[in-house]
Amino acid sequence: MSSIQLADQIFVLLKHWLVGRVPVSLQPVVGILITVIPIICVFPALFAITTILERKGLGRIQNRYGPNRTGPFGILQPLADGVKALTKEDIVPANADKVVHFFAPVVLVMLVFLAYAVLPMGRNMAAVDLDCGVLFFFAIGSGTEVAVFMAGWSSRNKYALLGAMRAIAQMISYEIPLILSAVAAIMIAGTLNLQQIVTQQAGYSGIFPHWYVFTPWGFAAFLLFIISATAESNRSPFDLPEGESEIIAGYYIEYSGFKFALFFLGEYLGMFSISAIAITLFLGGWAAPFSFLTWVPSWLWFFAKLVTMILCFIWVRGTLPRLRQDQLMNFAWKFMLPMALVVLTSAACWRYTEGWQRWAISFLVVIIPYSWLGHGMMSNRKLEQRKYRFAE
Amino acid sequence: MNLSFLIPAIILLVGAAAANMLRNLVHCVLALTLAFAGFALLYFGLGAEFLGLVQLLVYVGAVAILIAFTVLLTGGGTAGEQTVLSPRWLQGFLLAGAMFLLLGYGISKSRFTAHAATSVRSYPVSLIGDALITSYALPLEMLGVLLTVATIGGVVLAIREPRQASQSVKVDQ
Amino acid sequence: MNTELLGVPPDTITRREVIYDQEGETLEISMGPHHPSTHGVFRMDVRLEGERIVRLKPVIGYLHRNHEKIAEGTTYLGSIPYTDRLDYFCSLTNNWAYCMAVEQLAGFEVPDRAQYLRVILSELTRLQNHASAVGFLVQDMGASGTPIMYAFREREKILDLFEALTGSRMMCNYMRFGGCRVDLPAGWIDQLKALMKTLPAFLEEFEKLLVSNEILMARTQGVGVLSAKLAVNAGVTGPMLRATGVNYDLRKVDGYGFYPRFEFKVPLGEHGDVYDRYMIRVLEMRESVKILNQAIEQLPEGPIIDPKAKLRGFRPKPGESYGRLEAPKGELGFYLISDGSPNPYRYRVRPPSFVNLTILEDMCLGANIADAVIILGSVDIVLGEVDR
Amino acid sequence: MLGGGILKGLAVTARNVVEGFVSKERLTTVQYPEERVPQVEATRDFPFLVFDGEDPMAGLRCVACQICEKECPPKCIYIDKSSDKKPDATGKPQFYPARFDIDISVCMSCQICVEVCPFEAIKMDVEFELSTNDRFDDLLYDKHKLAKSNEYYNHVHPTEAAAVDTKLAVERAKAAARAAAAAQPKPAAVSPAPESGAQA
Repeated sequence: MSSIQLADQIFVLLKHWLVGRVPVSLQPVVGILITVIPIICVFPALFAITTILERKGLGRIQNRYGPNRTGPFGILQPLADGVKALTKEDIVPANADKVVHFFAPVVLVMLVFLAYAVLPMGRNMAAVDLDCGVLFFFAIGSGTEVAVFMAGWSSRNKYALLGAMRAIAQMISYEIPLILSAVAAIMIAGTLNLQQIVTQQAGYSGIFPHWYVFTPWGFAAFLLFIISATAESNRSPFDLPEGESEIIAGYYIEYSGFKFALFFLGEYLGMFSISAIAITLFLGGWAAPFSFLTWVPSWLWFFAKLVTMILCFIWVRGTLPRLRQDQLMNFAWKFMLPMALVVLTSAACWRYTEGWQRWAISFLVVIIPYSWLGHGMMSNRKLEQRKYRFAE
Repeated sequence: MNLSFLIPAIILLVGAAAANMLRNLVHCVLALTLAFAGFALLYFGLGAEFLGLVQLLVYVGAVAILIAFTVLLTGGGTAGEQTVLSPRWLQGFLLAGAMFLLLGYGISKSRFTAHAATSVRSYPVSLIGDALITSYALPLEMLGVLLTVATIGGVVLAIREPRQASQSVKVDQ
Repeated sequence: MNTELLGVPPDTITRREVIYDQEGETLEISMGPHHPSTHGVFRMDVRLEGERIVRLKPVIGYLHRNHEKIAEGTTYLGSIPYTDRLDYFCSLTNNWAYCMAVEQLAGFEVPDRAQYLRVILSELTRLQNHASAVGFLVQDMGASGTPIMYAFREREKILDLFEALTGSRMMCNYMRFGGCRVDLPAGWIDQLKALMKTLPAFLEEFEKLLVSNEILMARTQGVGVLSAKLAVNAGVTGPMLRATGVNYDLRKVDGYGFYPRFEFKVPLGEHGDVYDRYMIRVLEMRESVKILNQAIEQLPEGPIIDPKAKLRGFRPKPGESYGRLEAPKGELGFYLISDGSPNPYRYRVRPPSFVNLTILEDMCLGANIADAVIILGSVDIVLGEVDR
Repeated sequence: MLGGGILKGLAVTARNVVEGFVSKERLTTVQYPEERVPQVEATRDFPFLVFDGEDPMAGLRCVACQICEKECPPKCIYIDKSSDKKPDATGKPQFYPARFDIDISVCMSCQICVEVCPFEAIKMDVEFELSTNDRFDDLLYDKHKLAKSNEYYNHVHPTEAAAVDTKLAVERAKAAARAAAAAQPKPAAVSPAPESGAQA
């Protein structure tokens, strides 16, 4: 085994070695623990890094420094935040449904962690190599709505209820284009297994990879997926459920201290996992972006892509204002859903044509409905940049 | 009886019992969600991954939320505590018992039972997919049409004449 | 105000009759006074059907500080610092309006240089007020602070100028009846010229960031529509009135100060929605830059205060006066009655934010709760002025 | 096309991020306790009392005329006039403030007191780090805490102080000349005035 392969498979080998050390009867349990523990350590750590990254990034976008007082360049800020969250008083409203109020963040974080079971974080690095991994991911993801409902309802707060209603309506609506745009990739890959979807994209023509995002349908599907993912993880510009300027914090308005931190964690972990799925489906998962870079360990590529996606989310958050509830719904049902179906058609065209024609056909199949729908959306409500008259 | 059956079964039973016996309707809905999840786990235990996941996606992700919203919108969430036994508990018990007997009879007569122990193996999803769009294409399409009709019906029921919001302000001179 | 001049029939009073939905289906929430986007301690009692507003009751008074009564017990000079605190974004225009009222009462002549300084400072005030108003408006739409930080970055430069001249960034307390307090310090004009060179680039960037943004257009166009008729009847002034298409700018109508000497245009809207109000402010900023450039060119030398003006122990002869000007938020007026004593007998402020706020419910009915927030933002209120 | 405006906005923010690293124009933040912006001459926050010479209490220019107390809009100045007279910096016997307190928790930094003072005795300070542990006693400044030297005044507001000094010197020279003229017939009353006038 070459050193490149060793670096690539180091975690897998380590796990095998460790499991081999224990008695046979304990091996399944130890194997599970060794797989699970890194996941529940690495991703919260990534969450901590992301909070500081987000605050720094937003700061830079807004011409500020961002937090820079705790530790060198403020890198200890997440630690300070964590200590603060842990030591804060845990306030439960007197009228709240205490049991449900307690379980809502627990259920959320539990479900979000479950989704990590199928993510391929490197070559041979998925906790469970499930045959229908994509489906598993979406099924678990849909469960988070229950947690949101629990939080919103149990707080007995009108803002919380409004936030929960918004969140659930939004999540259910955007789940459809999310899954449909994923179906395009699944259709081309011909499998629901995430590892296999990655291996299908891991080939190269020349130095360029066969990622689905570099095809017309794949690019459109990727954009649709990312937009839906943004909505699904309640990120700006779809952060209506917590719409700070309207309903203050939405469904977690009545949470404080560590429970609030759990919600925060759940939200970010949801964002990571859905970005990871987007990477897996369209950006070649752990595959290197150029053929001459394949010597870099696969898990490094995965995390590099993940961080890039997170940075894009931060960038978008720093730029865009928020949509309104009805516009959000209109966008989901009148634009995203038809476009997802169009992309599906385009992917089918790609599947059954050859050579340059497949590029042309699938491109046209995407772009014509897009411009038509986009124009329709703008002119329907007469949205335009206006000309103004001036009085002397 | 191994753990992989016992745990889902307990979850299922506890959830179902709680859904019946809790006194707050929203709690009942949450318990029902738990029961749905128990079902999904049972399917996993039987090796029917696909079915289990669909159960999760549809029942936990959509149906449970739908019921929760129905309860909320009809005021059940704030209607106060319900009594554990409804006035018509006897009819309910009779109906449930009859249903149980019927199902039990059906299962005991079924020819699947003989093979149940050996059939625990997972089917690849592609087989299910192939089956759905080849031999079961017509039922699938019919289901689709049925759902579409149901959706349209729901929309027709739910749609209201948009109330003239802007006209509710009268500007007199 | 001559309403026929504005092309609107002279109506008398507007009465409103709101049909409320059945109580059962609605949800009443109290937005504020501790709400992040009520721009201060302002409360809206909102009754919602779903997320649609069926009733909105503005509740004010949380910041009431008895301004008018205090001014009646204070000397004419001593009221000037209090006017700073009315609309604390635009202390200089407040100063000017008050001084204008006192000057009318006492018949002081303001020297040329002081007039120019007043125009310069008032246009700078307009620039920084509009920049931050637009930034806050987009902030209310949930833009996580980016536009407001850009606006504040430029606003800081203007505030630096204020500080260099008046000693304070916001509570300037600069104008006196009869002129201004101190003359320009050395290098101030150069600083201003340098700022005027960089400001258009900022306006450009701001427009690029937001004006063509589809989300912003979707959120603002057709939202919170205010008809010209209702606006005129309710006494709405400022950018809000001009967004409805009524050409009414006191700088043109009254021609107070030296405004007739400058060439500038008044941008007018058409639809009277939030987008128009937003754009009118953006366009007015460009016009302000134009006025400033002319004023810098023309600024004469000379005294800055009328030698007749007496600040301490000032007792105007009995009479009354009303001084008004086009503050960034609308018509700001000070009504004074003097009985010959050192204190005004009656002192009354006509605050633009307060008057503009009165039609909030009319604009919000039928809108989404998220719209109420941006409609409030587009009114551009400062609670210091609303509650006084 | 739908999405064009959004891309434009994204380009603007990206540009701001990049330029924030190279241009001071963009990233205007000043890291406060370590870095400070240069003091602006006209800045004002709370008033202080100017004294001439070495002894703060003896050299106070304030003669307890109580004009500022009356004119102060929020009425935050409390003055007790002395019952006796003491010679001021020019040696002329004057009343002096037995008590001169300013409640800076009430003061709104309007500098009306400075404008109305006929004796150039009260001026605006620039010191802004004034946090204390007691919001009542520690924020009520007495005359010992308020008294600051003319040198300090010259240091914080050089242009304004120079003008004030010139004006005072002219006035004092005039006063000295008048005193000298008045003193010609009665030389007994003159003694210390010319020296301390020259000192100032």
